[in-house]
Order: sequence, then structure tokens, then C-alpha cells
Amino acid sequence: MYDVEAPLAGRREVARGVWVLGFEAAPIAHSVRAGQFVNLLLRPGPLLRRPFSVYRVDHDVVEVVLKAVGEGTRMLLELRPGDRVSMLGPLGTGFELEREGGPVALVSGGLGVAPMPLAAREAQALGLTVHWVHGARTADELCREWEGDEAWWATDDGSLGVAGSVLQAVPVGVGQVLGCGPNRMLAALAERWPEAQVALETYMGCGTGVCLGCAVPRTSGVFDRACQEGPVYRSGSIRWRDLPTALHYAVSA
Amino acid sequence: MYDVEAPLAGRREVARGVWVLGFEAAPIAHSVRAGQFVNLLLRPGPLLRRPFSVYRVDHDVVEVVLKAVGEGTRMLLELRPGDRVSMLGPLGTGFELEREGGPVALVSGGLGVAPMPLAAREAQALGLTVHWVHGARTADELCREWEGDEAWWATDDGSLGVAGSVLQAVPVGVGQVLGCGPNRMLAALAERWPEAQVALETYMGCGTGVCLGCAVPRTSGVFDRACQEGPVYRSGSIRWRDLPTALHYAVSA
Amino acid sequence: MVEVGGVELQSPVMAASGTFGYGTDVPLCDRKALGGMVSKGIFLNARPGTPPPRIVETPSGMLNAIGLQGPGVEAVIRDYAPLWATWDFPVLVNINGESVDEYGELAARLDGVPGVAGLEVNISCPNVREGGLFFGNNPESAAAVTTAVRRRTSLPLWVKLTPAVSDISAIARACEEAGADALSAVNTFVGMSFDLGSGQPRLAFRTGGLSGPAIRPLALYLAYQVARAVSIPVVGIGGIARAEDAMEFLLAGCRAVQVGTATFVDPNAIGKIAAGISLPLVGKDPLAQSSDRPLASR
Amino acid sequence: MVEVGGVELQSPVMAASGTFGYGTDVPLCDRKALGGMVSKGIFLNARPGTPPPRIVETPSGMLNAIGLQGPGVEAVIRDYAPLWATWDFPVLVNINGESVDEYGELAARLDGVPGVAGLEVNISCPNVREGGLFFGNNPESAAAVTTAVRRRTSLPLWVKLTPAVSDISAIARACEEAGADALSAVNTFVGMSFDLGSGQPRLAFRTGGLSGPAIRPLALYLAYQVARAVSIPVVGIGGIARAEDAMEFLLAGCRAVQVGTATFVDPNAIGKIAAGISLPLVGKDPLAQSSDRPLASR
Ligand SMILES: Cc1cc2nc3c(=O)[nH]c(=O)nc-3n(C[C@H](O)[C@H](O)[C@H](O)COP(=O)(O)OP(=O)(O)OC[C@H]3O[C@@H](n4cnc5c(N)ncnc54)[C@H](O)[C@@H]3O)c2cc1C
Ligand SMILES: Cc1cc2nc3c(=O)[nH]c(=O)nc-3n(C[C@H](O)[C@H](O)[C@H](O)COP(=O)(O)OP(=O)(O)OC[C@H]3O[C@@H](n4cnc5c(N)ncnc54)[C@H](O)[C@@H]3O)c2cc1C
Ligand SMILES: Cc1cc2nc3c(=O)[nH]c(=O)nc-3n(C[C@H](O)[C@H](O)[C@H](O)COP(=O)(O)O)c2cc1C
Ligand SMILES: Cc1cc2nc3c(=O)[nH]c(=O)nc-3n(C[C@H](O)[C@H](O)[C@H](O)COP(=O)(O)O)c2cc1C
Ligand code: FES
Ligand code: FES
Repeated sequence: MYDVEAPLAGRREVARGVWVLGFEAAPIAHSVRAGQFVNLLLRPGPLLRRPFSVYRVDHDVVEVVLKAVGEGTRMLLELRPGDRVSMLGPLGTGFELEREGGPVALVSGGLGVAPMPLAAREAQALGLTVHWVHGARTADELCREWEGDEAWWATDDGSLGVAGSVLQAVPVGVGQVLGCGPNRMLAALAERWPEAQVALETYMGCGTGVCLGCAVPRTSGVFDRACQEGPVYRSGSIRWRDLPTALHYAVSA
Repeated sequence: MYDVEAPLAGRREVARGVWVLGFEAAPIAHSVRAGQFVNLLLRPGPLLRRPFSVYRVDHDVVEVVLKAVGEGTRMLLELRPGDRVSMLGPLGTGFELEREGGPVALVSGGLGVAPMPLAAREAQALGLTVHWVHGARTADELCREWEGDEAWWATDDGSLGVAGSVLQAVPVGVGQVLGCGPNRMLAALAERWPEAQVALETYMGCGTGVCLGCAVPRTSGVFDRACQEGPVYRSGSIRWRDLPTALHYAVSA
Repeated sequence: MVEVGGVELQSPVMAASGTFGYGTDVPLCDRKALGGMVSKGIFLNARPGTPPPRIVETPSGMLNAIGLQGPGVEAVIRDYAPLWATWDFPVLVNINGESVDEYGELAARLDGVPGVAGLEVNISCPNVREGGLFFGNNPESAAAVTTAVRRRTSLPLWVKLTPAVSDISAIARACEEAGADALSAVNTFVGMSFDLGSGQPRLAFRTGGLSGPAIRPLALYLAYQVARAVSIPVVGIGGIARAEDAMEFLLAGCRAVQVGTATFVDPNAIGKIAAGISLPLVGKDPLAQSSDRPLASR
Repeated sequence: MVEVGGVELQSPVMAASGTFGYGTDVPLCDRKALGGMVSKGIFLNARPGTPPPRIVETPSGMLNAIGLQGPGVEAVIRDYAPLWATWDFPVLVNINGESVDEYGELAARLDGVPGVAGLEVNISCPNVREGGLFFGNNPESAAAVTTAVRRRTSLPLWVKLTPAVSDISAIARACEEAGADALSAVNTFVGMSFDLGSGQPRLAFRTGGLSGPAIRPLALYLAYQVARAVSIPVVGIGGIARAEDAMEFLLAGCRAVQVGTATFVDPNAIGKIAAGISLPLVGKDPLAQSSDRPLASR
């Protein structure tokens, strides 16, 4: 775990209103694994850090992908090159891919695309075939960037790829399923692939395992810490009914 | 009173660490009088507004002069051209000059220079002779800009002008004295010129007269509002002993 | 129009006592959107207030120790009430006493004065006889003040509750039983701050009342408890700066809200808040839906 | 070294209960600067905690409703105490009960366990027998808990006070008389927040404890009152994020401080705070200098 004063190195738009921000943070860039996250602090800014999956790594640069949903994300998108954030990471436990596990499907909805490029690279490094499966509401909300061997698309309105849920776009014959997206989508994914690995979002206090704020209800009856044992879990091990379906609120000054 | 979303138009350094910031705020620029102030709000930023005397006006631009002393002033100095603040003003009651009152001495210590350029122009518009009397600790802390007919300088260390208090630099024969600076300096000024008009600083809650936070103890026994009846007072009408001598504190996140 | 304890408000968003003066100094506030206002707190006699510094900014909040500076009731009746009588929105007078009798006396003087739409009784005043604890700190003294006021006036009577108490529900019920028509919840929380240079408290008065967004979650919980405890209307107060904040108090069971510190930041905060409240929400009753679990655990 | 109620601290800056786990998960904290730590609060038996959401951010603060999730006392004795015994800084165990007896029982189990430097008794727990009000809400139940613990242990005994009470001095004195060696002031303030979409409270538990800089002025005033009321040492807690904040509590009469929420923001907050405290200041006694004016007025 490192705490890096990370300057913004660059940014690009990858879907309507969705931006990739790259921050220089060498020690994190060199140690992060797919599915792990970083926790960003803005000063001035809201009290708590904001967690983001690592999207990609480019030499010393750690990339995250986001859109403005509240005060913190709005401020992140207003940063100018050279502006610094405090980046804490890498945090959490990422995906585990098996060399013998067969072809991989990376299934993401909306901003759930975030952990997938790193996962694609790790899978390819293991010699695995990678199916990139990505869905959004409309074509212009789809993330334009993808990695892997073949891409499959889905949109709610059918403006690109399969019309309907991203789950319908998953090709047959995959051996390992990795998922990320809204809890509702992940719950559906769990019904079909209980062995799938999913990366969850929860509200977080610390991101480092000490506050117990990020409780994930497991079928074993316990609450796990999304920031420590998670955010990646076997989808069948989650009590989906006890997870909030929509995470949203905003803090005012 | 106007509330203007005012973009930063430009800035310049006028003494070591002391900057003039110009904001576009036409309705305020066209109505402000010498000694009045504006109340600036930063978002994101500290909860309350920050009061600043109007330094100069240039067409639609309102200028203030400041240095970094805490969170709010630090953030103001980090603004980039085009960044907006909310500017409320003009506020308070300014100086009153008399056409028949004789030559004017504008006596300022440090950042107390703030209301003086406007005062100089108003005095000259009345046909009055203006003595600019300005002091600071050292020569490089003196504000380099001045207005009026003749300038007199003082520094604590004698590096420029009179060595010692700015009061010693005031020339003889002035009819009207206007003062601004640390309360200690103004108290001394009051002993010598009880009829002088001084612009005070107090902590302020609202700047608009409703909170009663900016209490100024008058010799009449009442507490006045610096933001409404003030910030300019006859120096002899203030109970100097009941004013805090140093105003300073800082808020953390 | 919203009716609260006998007062007809223009909107559910009012100006809180001590943050709007006597209503004469807030030119930028949209007075059409203003539900009503509560005057700065007054005593029977004029009070000079406390010496400066009176204000300390704190994270998302501010401490104030004004000392209830004001001209006394007769001057208010003479100088302000006639103006209020000409305004479209109702003005309540916030009354304060050093003794139970003083509260009663104030109520009597204000009874029937044109322009005075009601009284808001501030029980966050030190009870001089009981060692300086607030009247609002226990049900008995809160009820005693309410009763004294009720006996001497037929004006709508709101009681403004003190926040830092062990059980606000008991105090709320005591005020209701003693004849309050509505309850305002809540006043500022007592706090302090030290200056590291001098080693002394930053406020000349040492302690002050904390207001602003910092206290919102606390005030909301107190208003929620009060709304559950009584059947008279509750006016929520504390840290409201946006329409969303006001709606949280309405969801918590309040009939209206008051806005204080936000007016210092934006003189038209009330106008914006009133404009932003979406009314469908106001009907929802969260209390009806949620089960009754114990109320705290960390 | 600073001695507080029988515990030798490495510095005056400690980690607060529930914000440092069991001390095993904070790799970036400078452990040389750490005065000591208090464990996450435990009960006699394992507890699953409350369902999510457990956290809500608020202006300069956060609400939490964790529900005292933990493994129970035997697991703590087995899994953590042996580790603590090897550490340079002292570890206090934060104990919680649903009844007075449960507190006593916990104290007995932890008595004499190597690695346990002392007990911090959290009295901000709902007293199930008394209708769910906190044990810490009145002097009698606070004293009853303290007495029960004192009887069953010779360990240093700190009592952690509840903030939202009418008169914290009385409660502090009751705990001192019942045998507390030090007092921790204060715990979180109960608050809440509503989600406008659902019309329901944002926390699954409905209410939660407010912590962070928002509460600092309130916590400071409470710690100040406690320090004036008792002669045992007081440990100040609430919103401390910088060395300057810690120094305010020391000026208010505290012997040491605890840092909670700031650790979430900066895992080495404690290291920085401890490094930044300038000791000359610690000697000053503002209370000796200031006159005794009544304590609040707005
Ligand atoms: C492990 C993890 C990885 C994430 N990865 C990404 C990512 O790659 N891209 C991305 O856009 N978002 C990601 N999120 C969600 C992201 O953290 C939130 O969108 C962000 O914190 C919102 O902050 P805000 O200030 O803009 O919103 P506000 O609503 O103002 O935030 C208020 C509070 O709510 C929390 N919050 C709000 N929405 C969420 C949410 N959906 N999940 C968790 N906390 C939330 C904030 O952290 C904050 O404490 C991730 C969350 C987690 C837990
Ligand atoms: C009528 C008036 C005119 C002023 N004109 C100028 C000017 O032209 N140039 C200039 O540099 N400064 C001026 N000041 C002082 C200026 O307002 C403060 O320096 C500024 O508010 C400090 O903010 P901060 O966030 O940097 O400091 P912080 O210390 O972080 O501020 C914390 C709080 O203290 C208040 N505060 C701190 N110092 C002062 C102070 N000296 N006076 C009043 N409030 C203070 C802030 O407003 C804020 O509420 C004026 C003050 C008043 C009342
Ligand atoms: C400067 C100031 C003065 C106040 N004066 C009074 C008063 O005279 N009487 C009263 O009952 N409340 C007074 N209050 C409390 C407010 O009416 C309100 O209850 C409190 O500020 C919380 O609301 P807010 O967070 O919106 O400011 C005052 C508050 C402030 C900030
Ligand atoms: C997530 C969280 C969990 C907490 N758990 C406990 C606890 O188990 N026992 C306890 O006595 N206090 C607990 N507290 C209270 C803190 O120890 C501390 O008193 C409070 O947070 C105020 O300090 P702060 O503002 O520095 O966080 C908890 C606080 C937080 C934020
Ligand atoms: S976010 Fe604090 S334990 Fe996971
Ligand atoms: S600053 Fe509020 S009345 Fe002057």
C-alpha cells in the first residue's frame, strides 16, 4: 500500500461523459493487479476519499475511468494537468485467473468496465482467450476502448449489439466469467454463473480495512470487508438481497 | 447590493507575497465607494464568505489586494483566469470626504493599503491634495503602487522612508486623515487624530448586517455592525481596548 | 400556503431567528418565496451583547456568541412591528428570559400587537436560578416556561428546543402538554475553539452555538424524534443549505423548515431552497414504512 | 511518555476505537509516534453487525452504523492479545454490553490477559432494560456500569462518555466516583440522513454516529467541561485531524487525545499529528486564567 501525491498526467473521453484520467503514481502502477482499486483524496474537497478501480496502467501512470455523479467525481473531472490528488493503493483483493480455467468472458455494464482492461491483460499474459462483453443503455454510452480477442456488445435500446441485458451477449463456451456493473446486473449474473468473480461497489469509509463500513453480506452469514477481502467475490457467495441495489447520494457543502 | 458570479480577469504582485486580483463584476465596479468591501465565496472552499476592501476599479473590473494568510486567501491566490467566485457587494459604509476639509492623508500599514487607491481618486475628484502615507515591516513588503499627489513611506527596519511607525511619516498640515491597518496602529492613530476615519477589520458572519457577528465597541456603549454602520468609523468613537488586537485563526477540513 | 401551529406561511421555508435580523436588511432575498421569518431573539430590556470576537468558523459550520444583543421589547414593538404588519409573510418574535416570569411578561407585552404573527420561545437561555443550565435542558423547566407564556398570550406559541439533551422527546412532550402550538427543532449546539497563540478560547464569551451544515445530521435526528413524539407540527432547523436538505427534514416528519447560516453564505438561499422543493415528496411518510428498531448502535 | 490512568502512552496521540481495527491493518501509520490504541469495540459474544449501507458522508463528517461487528471476547483473547503483547505501544480493549452484568463479565475475562493494557468502557450502548437509552445518558446507569467493571478487574479502567446529554459533568463525576481511572470524551453523536429517492433513511440502521471535523467544536466543549469536573485524566476525542486540533484539546485540559475518522482519510494522520504537537503549549492552563462566566448565550 502506497500513498502517492499523484499529478494528473492526461485524460480522454471514452464514452459520452465518461473520462479516463491518468495519474502519475509509479509504485502503484507497478504493483496493482486487476480488480484492485485506489482511493483518491481531493484537497480542497469532500472529507472522505473516493474509491476507483484501476482501469489501465501505462508505465508510471495509473488510469481510472469515471463520470460525474457527485461532488467528488465532478471535482476530479475539473482537474487540470499537473494538479495533484493523494492516491492510496493498490487496495483490496483482485481477480484470480486460472491458466487451466478456459476462455475468459469479461462482462461489464456501464462504468463496470473499469477493472476489465487490466483483467484482459492479465488473462492474455496467461495465454487465455479473452471475450470482451460490454453493455450500456445506448451506443454513445458504451466505452469505446476494449481489450482482448473478441468484443461483444449490448445496449438497452439496441442501438449497438444485442438489444437487452449484457448477459445475453456473453458467447457460449467460456470457462471463466468476470463481472462488474450495477448490483442488479451482478445479481442476475450470479444466478447464471455462481462461480463467476464479480467486483462489487459499496460505500466505503477508509478503504483500508479498519472501519467495517464496506460490509458485504456473504452466504456464510458474515459481513466481509469489500476493501480487504473484496471487492472481488465469487458471485454465488453473496447474499444479493441484502446489498443495496442503488448506491447514490450526494453531500453538500 | 449585488451578487455577481465574477470571473478572475487578472492579477499582479504589488509587494512580496501581496497580490492584486481583478474580477469582472460590472454592477459592483460601477457603484462601489472608497472604504466599502466585497464578500467573496469560493466553491469548493470554506463555508463562509471572505471580506475584502475594494482596492481599485478598472472599467468593469473590481480589484482586491491580499496575501495568503489562511485557507480562503490561499485558494484565492490559486485561482486561474476565468475561474469564478461569487462576489457580494458593495457592502458597508465607506469614507466621507469633505470638499472644504483640507488636504487628505491616506495612512496605511501593510494590507491596510487596500481601501486607499479608491479613496485617493475620490479625494482628487473633489479637488483635494492627497498625501499617500504607507508603511510596512520592510521595503519589499511595501505596496509598490500608490496614488495621489505625494507619497511618504515608513518601514520598521528603516529600509525605506522613515524608520518606525507609519504615523511618524504623516506630513504636517493635513486636514483629513483616513487610516487602515492593524488595530494596534489604528488605536495609536486615534490618540493623535480622534477625528480620523478608520476602516476596521472584524470577523464577519454574513457581511450584510443580519448576524451581529462583526461587533464594533463604540464609546457610546453600543456594539455596531462593522459590515453596516462600518467598516469606516471616526477613530475617537471606538473603544479600542475592547477590540481584539490580532485577528487570526484557521479552519481545517 | 402551509399552516403551522396557527401561523399561515407563504411556503414551508422560513428564516431562522438571529440570521435575518428584523427582516429589514436582506435585500437580495426573494420575499415571495419566504414562508415567514422569526425575529432576532429579544429580551424584555435592551442588551448590549457580548464583546468580540463573536464568530469562529469551523469545518462546515460556525460558532457564534452574540449574547442576544437587541433593543428590548418596547423598541421592537415601536420600530419593527408596524413594518411587519405591512408585509406579506408572517413574522414571529423570538422571546428570551432570564426567569420564567420574564418570559411571561414578554408574552403579555407582545399579545395583540399588530405585525406580530406569533411567538417563538427560545428555551436555550441560561436559567440563572438553576445554576446556568438552559431552561430547555429538562422537561420541567421547559414546561414551566411554556406554561408561563401560554397564560399570558393568545398568539400562536412555538417553542424552540435545545439540542444537547439526553432525551429530547420527553422535553417535546412536556412543551406540547404545556400548551405549545408547534415546536422548532433545533437551536445551535454549544461548542468552543481555542486559539493556539494565546491559549485562550477564541470567542470572547468562551463558548458559542454551532450552526451550519456540520450539524445537519444531528439536527435532523432530533427533529425526527420530536416529530414522532408529539402531534403538533414541527419546524426543522439546522444546517439546511439546499432544497435537498430541506426535503430531508420534511421526510423526517417536519411541516416546515427554517434556514439560518445558509443566508450568511447566500442572501437568497431561502429563495433557492423554496424554489427547489419538489412537492410530491412532501407527502411521503417514511415513519409509516420503517420498522421500529432501536435507535443507535456503533 | 505520557501516563494516563495507569497506561503508559508512547505519545499523547492514540488511535480511537473502531477506526484502527485491532491494530493489524494500518501499514502506513508510523507506529513509533502512536501513543497507543483502543481496539474496535467488542461484546461478550461474536456479533455480525448491521446490514449495509453502514456509512453516509455528511458535511465535514460521516455517519456510521457498524453495529459493533466483532468476533467476541474469546476470539480477541486468542487471536489478537498475543500479538499486542509483542508491540511497543499499549492496546486498550473497548468493551460493550447489553446489560450491566455483561460489562462486568467482559472485564473479568480480560483481567490479567497479557497484551491487554487496559479497558475502555463504551457506555454509548443501548440499555436494553431501560428502553434503549444509552447507559451513558444518565449518571446512575453510567456509574452502575463503571462499578460493575471496577469490581471485576484490576486493569486500568477508562470510561468513554456519550456526548448528547444535558449535563456531561454530572456523568463524568459519577464515573470518577465509581472508580474510573480516566475518561475518554467523547463518542460519536447520533444523527441521521434521508435518501430522497426512496424517502427512507440512508443507513440501513436508520441512525448512525457522527464523527469527523464537523463535531470538533462540540467534542472540545464537552472534553473541556469534563476536564473541569473531574481530577482523573481526560482523553479528548472528536474531529481531530491536525496537530493544531489536538493542541486545542490539550489546551482544554486533556492529558491525551484519540484520532478516529482522520485515519480513514490519511492512514498516517496519527503520525503527522503526533509529530506536529509543540510541547511548550501543553503546559499552558487556560482555565487558570479565564474568569468563570456562564457558559452559553446566543
Ligand atoms: C471498489 C470500488 C471501485 C469503484 N470503481 C469505480 C470506477 O472505476 N469508476 C467510477 O466511476 N466509480 C467507481 N466507484 C464508485 C465511486 O467510488 C463513486 O461513484 C464515487 O465515490 C462518487 O463520489 P462523488 O463524490 O462523485 O458522489 P457523492 O454521491 O457526492 O458521494 C457521496 C458519498 O457516497 C459515496 N458513493 C457515492 N456513490 C457511490 C458508489 N456508486 N459506490 C461507492 N461509493 C459511492 C462516495 O464515496 C461518498 O462517500 C467505485 C466504488 C468502489 C467501492
Ligand atoms: C471589512 C474587511 C475588509 C478586509 N479587507 C481586506 C483586504 O483588502 N485585504 C486582505 O488581505 N484582507 C482583508 N480583510 C481580512 C480578510 O477578510 C481575511 O484575511 C480573510 O478573511 C482570511 O481568510 P482565510 O480563509 O485566508 O483565513 P482563515 O484564518 O482560514 O479564516 C478563518 C476565518 O477567520 C476570518 N478571518 C481571518 N482573519 C481575518 C481578518 N484579519 N479579518 C477578518 N476576518 C478574518 C475569515 O474570514 C474566516 O471566517 C478584510 C476584512 C474585513 C472585515
Ligand atoms: C448568528 C446567529 C444568531 C442566532 N440567534 C438566535 C436567537 O436570537 N434566537 C434563537 O432562538 N436562535 C438563534 N440562532 C439559532 C438559529 O435560529 C438556528 O436555530 C441555528 O443557527 C441552526 O440553523 P442553521 O444551521 O441553519 O444556522 C442564531 C444562530 C446564529 C448563527
Ligand atoms: C466507523 C467507526 C466505528 C467506531 N466504533 C467504535 C467502537 O466500537 N467503540 C467506541 O467506543 N467508539 C467507536 N467509534 C467512535 C470513535 O472511537 C470516536 O469516538 C469518534 O469517531 C469521534 O472521533 P473522530 O471524530 O476522530 O472520528 C467509532 C467511530 C467510527 C467512525
Ligand atoms: S472501507 Fe473501511 S473497512 Fe472497508
Ligand atoms: S457580519 Fe453579520 S452583521 Fe456584520
